[in-house]
Amino acid sequence: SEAAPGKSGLSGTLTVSAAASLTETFTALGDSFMADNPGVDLKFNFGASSALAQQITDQAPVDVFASADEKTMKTVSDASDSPLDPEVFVTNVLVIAVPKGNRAGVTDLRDFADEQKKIALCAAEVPCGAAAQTVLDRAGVTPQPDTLEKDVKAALAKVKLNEVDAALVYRTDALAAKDSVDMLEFPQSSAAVNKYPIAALPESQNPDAAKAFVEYIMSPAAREVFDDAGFQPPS
Amino acid sequence: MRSSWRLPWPLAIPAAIGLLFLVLPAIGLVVGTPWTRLIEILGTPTVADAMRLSLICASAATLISIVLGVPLAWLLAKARFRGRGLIRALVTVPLVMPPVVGGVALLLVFGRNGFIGRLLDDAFGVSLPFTTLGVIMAETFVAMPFLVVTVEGALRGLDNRFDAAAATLGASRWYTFRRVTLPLIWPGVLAGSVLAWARALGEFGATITFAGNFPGTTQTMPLAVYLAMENDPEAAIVLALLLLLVSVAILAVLGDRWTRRVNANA
Amino acid sequence: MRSSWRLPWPLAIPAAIGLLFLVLPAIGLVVGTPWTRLIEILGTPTVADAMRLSLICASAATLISIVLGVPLAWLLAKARFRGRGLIRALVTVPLVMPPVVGGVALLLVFGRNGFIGRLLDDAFGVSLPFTTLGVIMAETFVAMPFLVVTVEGALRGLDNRFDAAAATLGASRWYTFRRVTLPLIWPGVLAGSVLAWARALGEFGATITFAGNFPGTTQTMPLAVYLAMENDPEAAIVLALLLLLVSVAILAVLGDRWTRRVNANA
Amino acid sequence: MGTVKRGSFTLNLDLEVAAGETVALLGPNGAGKSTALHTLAGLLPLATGSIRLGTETLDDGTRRRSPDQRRVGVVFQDYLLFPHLSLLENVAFGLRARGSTKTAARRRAADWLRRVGLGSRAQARPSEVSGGQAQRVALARALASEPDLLLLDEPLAAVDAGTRLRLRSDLRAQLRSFAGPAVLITHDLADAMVLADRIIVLENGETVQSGSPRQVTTEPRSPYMASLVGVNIFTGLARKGRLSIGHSKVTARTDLDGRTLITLPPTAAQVRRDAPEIPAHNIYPARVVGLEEHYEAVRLRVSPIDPDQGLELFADVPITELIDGVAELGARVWVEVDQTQLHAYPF
Amino acid sequence: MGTVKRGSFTLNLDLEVAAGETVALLGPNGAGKSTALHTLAGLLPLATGSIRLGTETLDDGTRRRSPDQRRVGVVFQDYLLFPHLSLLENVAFGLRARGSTKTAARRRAADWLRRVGLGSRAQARPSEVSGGQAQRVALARALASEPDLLLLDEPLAAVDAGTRLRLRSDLRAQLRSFAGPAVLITHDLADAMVLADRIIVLENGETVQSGSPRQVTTEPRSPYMASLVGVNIFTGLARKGRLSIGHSKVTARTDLDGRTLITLPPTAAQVRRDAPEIPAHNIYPARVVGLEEHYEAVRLRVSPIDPDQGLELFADVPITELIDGVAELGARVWVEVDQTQLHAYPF
Ligand SMILES: Nc1ncnc2c1ncn2[C@@H]1O[C@H](COP(=O)(O)OP(=O)(O)OP(=O)(O)O)[C@@H](O)[C@H]1O
Ligand SMILES: Nc1ncnc2c1ncn2[C@@H]1O[C@H](COP(=O)(O)OP(=O)(O)OP(=O)(O)O)[C@@H](O)[C@H]1O
Ligand code: MOO
Ligand SMILES: [Mg+2]
Ligand SMILES: [Mg+2]
Repeated sequence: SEAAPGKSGLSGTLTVSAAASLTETFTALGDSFMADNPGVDLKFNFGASSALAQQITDQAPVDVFASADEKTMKTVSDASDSPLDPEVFVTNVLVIAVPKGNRAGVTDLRDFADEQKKIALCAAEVPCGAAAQTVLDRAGVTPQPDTLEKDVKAALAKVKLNEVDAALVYRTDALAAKDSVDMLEFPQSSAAVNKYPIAALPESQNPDAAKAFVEYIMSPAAREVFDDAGFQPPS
Repeated sequence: MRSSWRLPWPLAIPAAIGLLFLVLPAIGLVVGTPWTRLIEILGTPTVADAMRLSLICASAATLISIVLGVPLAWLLAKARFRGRGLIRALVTVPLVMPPVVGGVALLLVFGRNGFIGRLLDDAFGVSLPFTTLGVIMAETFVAMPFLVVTVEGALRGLDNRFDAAAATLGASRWYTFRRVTLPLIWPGVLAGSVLAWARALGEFGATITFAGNFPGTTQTMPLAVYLAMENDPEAAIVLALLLLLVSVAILAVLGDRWTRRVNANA
Repeated sequence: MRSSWRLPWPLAIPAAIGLLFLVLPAIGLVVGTPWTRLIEILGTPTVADAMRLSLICASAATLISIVLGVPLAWLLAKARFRGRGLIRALVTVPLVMPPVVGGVALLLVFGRNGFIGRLLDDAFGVSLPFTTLGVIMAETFVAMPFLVVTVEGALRGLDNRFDAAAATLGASRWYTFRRVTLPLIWPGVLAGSVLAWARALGEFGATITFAGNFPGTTQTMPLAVYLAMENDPEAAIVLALLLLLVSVAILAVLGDRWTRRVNANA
Repeated sequence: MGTVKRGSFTLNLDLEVAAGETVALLGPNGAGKSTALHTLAGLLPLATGSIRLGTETLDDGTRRRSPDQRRVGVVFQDYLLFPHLSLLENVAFGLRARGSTKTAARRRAADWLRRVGLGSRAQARPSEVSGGQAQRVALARALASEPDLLLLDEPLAAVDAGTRLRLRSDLRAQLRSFAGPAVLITHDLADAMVLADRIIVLENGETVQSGSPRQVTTEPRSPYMASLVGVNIFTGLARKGRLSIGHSKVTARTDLDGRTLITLPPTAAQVRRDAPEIPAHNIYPARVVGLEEHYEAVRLRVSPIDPDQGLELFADVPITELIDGVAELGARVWVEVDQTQLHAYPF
Repeated sequence: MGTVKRGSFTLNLDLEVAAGETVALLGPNGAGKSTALHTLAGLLPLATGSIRLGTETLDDGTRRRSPDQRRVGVVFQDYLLFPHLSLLENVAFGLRARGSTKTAARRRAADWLRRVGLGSRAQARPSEVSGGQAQRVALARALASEPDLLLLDEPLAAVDAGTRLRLRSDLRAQLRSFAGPAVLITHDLADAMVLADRIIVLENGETVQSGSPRQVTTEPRSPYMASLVGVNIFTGLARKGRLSIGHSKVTARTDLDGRTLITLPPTAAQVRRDAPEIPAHNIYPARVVGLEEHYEAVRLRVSPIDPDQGLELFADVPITELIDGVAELGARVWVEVDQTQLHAYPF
């Protein structure tokens, strides 16, 4: 149903496809965006960045795309008739996640080379896996992982369930799970900073609202929400 | 027919192990459930939506599977033609296809750029992906093979002299199918429908890829569970349990009714 | 029995639509395949490993499913006890459970902190997660219900007076089961095995969650496909096609053999 | 035994079969014969009463021995051969189930197949043999495992005449040498006569007659049994040395007193076209209301014009004595009853 | 018709049935009777030859009409009632399939059930009725849809004696009023005599005899047929007005010349214990090698001590004339053949 225009003058349906790791922050920000723009009916489509990109290439009715990495954004941009204009709105760095209590006594990245310890990493094919590779290279460590997980959440889940002794995960994820995991930061993390880009899509049926939403995500008000979740500002 | 019912242990022991193995994990989930947060989690408005959508779509997919799948099974079981083995194997393709790939494959055909999707769009302005219809389609794609294979098995077990008897009474193949074959393979159709329905209810990969994850229109329970898993695993478990509970309850009630009916018929 | 074979259209038309619907997406994949990159993609050493592992694990899971599932089906079909409807419904729980949740549930029970996993670890030093055994277990969990439900359907369709005849000849229930019941429901067991095998072969969520993903020990084809999808969708499609091709070929060849054997037996 | 319930049908049977004895159950369709057999085999529960075999209690309404613990051999009315096994394997089944080695079982089974004339079809499936052949296999299967109690549900019904004679002799020899009790269901009087020591006639779930084959056939107690024997049966009254049937004038002398049953063989009634020269009370006009050609005679159903003047009965006219105008439906004829052939016995 | 193959079995049958005529197929188990019926019904293909019904060709080895296009009514040997339908629905099935309205079909079906004596069981399932009841339902089902060609595979085999008489008359009336041809399989000579206009005897897939019931029964052409009729059969030689059987001295006068078949009723051989006072060529010593008690007689199988001196044959000893020491296996007896009852006819 078409919502009535609010004081901002914006109206209509606005669909935002966003990386699943943004579910919590975007849901919160979406509520306040709709409060500011009562005419807009905002809908989210959360999923794996790659799947979302695939959908957009297949002309899913989406106005805004927020990806968890720049590569997927580029895929969408390449497939689009007119080029996208993505902006990075947050960044994220890796931390070591260990089960609460850290019974295996993990201290730094060198423990990832320990055969005796159960280690989870993201697979090289997904963004967090690529980042892990970079930081481990920087530290000069040849990891001995027991499993290469399909995404950060899966790796984190293994830590939470105490199935592994350590995993490399994003800071935001570790923070969100602070009840059940401990988090160790390490110096080499700056070698792999994960950037989250957002862009209004040129095929959007509601370009004004799309633009407004992107601006809102870039705004200081949003910044606060991202900070609370453990994201870092774009450098 | 026999009442003194002794359970032979070479059957009882594996049966018990099998049952335990299938049921224990669910019990594990129940044990791990954060009962204190139950009301909060289940109270989310999107949960009811997702549950409703799940039931509707799975049931619709099962219905379509029956309508298309029973005839297909019949064709595979009764028709003699070259390449039948290949066709039977092709029916299992959606089973083997990793669901996400299935979703991509569906997009390639029924998406707006797919060769059928374009036709549909041009002819009727209908677009399937990212709609509830798309969810039903993805679930049908994944669930139908279960029905087809099960019903074909039932058809093969059938004494086909009943067909012969019906034919001499002037019944066409179609009449025979409706009045003799179908009632006799009813237990098989039932089993197949249960499998298809359950599989459709749990479907995730093909659905999220082909239909997206839009609350109210395409977000089924498994998608909601997946999303919750990303953020709030405890909530995910509660949602998954809700899904299981509803499905088990429905199957238990229907199952009892159906079985009773079937026994009365046999 | 009859040779002049006219296809009644109320069956032929839905059968054709059903078949097309199941097969078209695969054709879509074939059309979308980057043939020029074929050799490069399939040449990757991990592909052969993943394929081998997939076949081994799916076959092992099917075997276990038969050994545990057929007795369970028999129990559900033949035994009269209160709560049978509920137990039958519980068997379908793994079907409905979104696979990732299934994996978590398995971890909760069989993981190193799970109540059975801990027992196994303490008693035998066996740890299931991150091992090939874990893959087989996850696949069995997901695939067995298909076998159970299908076989139960076949058992219900059976004329139980053959049981009676066998009993009067002095056959125990176990002997009757092996020599009468099992051969008579063979088509159903076959159908169930095909379903279970195919489902196990395509299993992704429960496997990666419970057993993890490590090339050579736990990375099956669907996992390889999923990860390739993240990175190189073209490669993912090629891998998926390879999986489909191998599975269809195996099912087509075996299927023909089996059907011939079964017909000769009937 | 006692009572068995099956849907709305109740069977009430008292049956005692001595070791070595063969009892034949006769009775119309639906009388409860198969029900009785299934109960003995343990496939149906007793409601009340008990079943004992030798010193063992098989069923007493509460504790029941399962069929495979009973050592009964059953030939089912619809054979119930296992469709997936060859004839040889079908016959060997019981032996194997009771622990014979494969070779021993197969050897004995092959023996049995030869005995029922199917030695050359050992490898055929039940679906590949004719109806009568299937029944012979079922017989061989039941006998092969040497049961303690033998239950036969129309074992010869579908067997052809030639084989029937041979199988019947075989079966008789088998039954004679069989130490345990045997119960046989049949619709064929000849089978019952040849094979059984005693006949029990069941109707509607109740025993209506029981006795030696000769007794049962010479003094049938129900129209069913009379038609099986092929005699006319009437109820009559004996008073002061005279026997009368209904109001009919057909009467005879007798030693009995009170209600009686009376039989008359169809050959004891002569049918003629013309009125007798000397009228007699045992000659009456009648109409032909039924007609069946048999091998050596035509069997007529004749109905008296005046019900008080004669009896409705079957009369056989030998082919050799057939005259025009008699063997026609509706024909008016004269019937003469040979009263010496009336056989009366207490009701 | 022509030839039909079934596994290694080949049926070779020339069969022409006129409209209104009923032909009975007789023959031992496995002779090919059911095979012939299934071929007529369209359930088995002809290898060579053709099947015509009236002016229509049903099968000529290449083009075949499917069973549902043939308007044949079939009663199958094992009934094949639909297990999921009530008796009423079973009988109504053919009517419904050919387009009757539900009410009309049910009314007619109820009628038919009443005719076969099962009116009160209309709502029962096939599994809830006895074997004979099931067969009666199958009969009703086949007749209810008014076929053009009627095929009956032992329609009365499991029916009890009482119902049998009634059903047989019913069936005969039905067959008489039936305009089309009918083919009936039976093992019962009485059924064939009463119901058929012509009998064809099949053995091993080949016709061994064909003719009117009287012809076939008085001059049987095979041991099977002779045993069905219940007479002894021999092959003999007629030369110069004298008939001889093998080397046996039993001979008689005849008008025939060349090889002949000869029958002798079992009642035409007398069995005595003692040697005759005046020896004759038709009296010879023999041994009792088989024995069966029947209703009114004991049937003995007697084998001559010297095969050249007499015939091995069945002899009936009436119960009333039974003497000690005769009706015993192995007894030594004297047999006298009544040569006037020898019936010879061309081979
Ligand atoms: N499963 C059942 N449920 C209800 N009633 C049944 C069932 N089976 C048989 N009956 C009824 O029980 C009665 C006895 O059946 P039974 O089979 O014992 O007859 P029978 O004497 O063997 O007859 P036949 O000579 O025709 O074989 C019949 O009236 C039949 O309809
Ligand atoms: N499906 C089959 N495959 C191979 N051979 C078969 C098949 N069915 C029947 N036969 C054989 O064909 C022959 C004729 O069988 P058919 O059923 O016609 O006999 P029948 O004359 O009806 O005997 P019965 O009086 O015992 O019913 C038999 O030797 C039988 O074993
Ligand atoms: O969508 Mo993600 O957070 O890259 O798995
Ligand atoms: Mg019976
Ligand atoms: Mg036959």
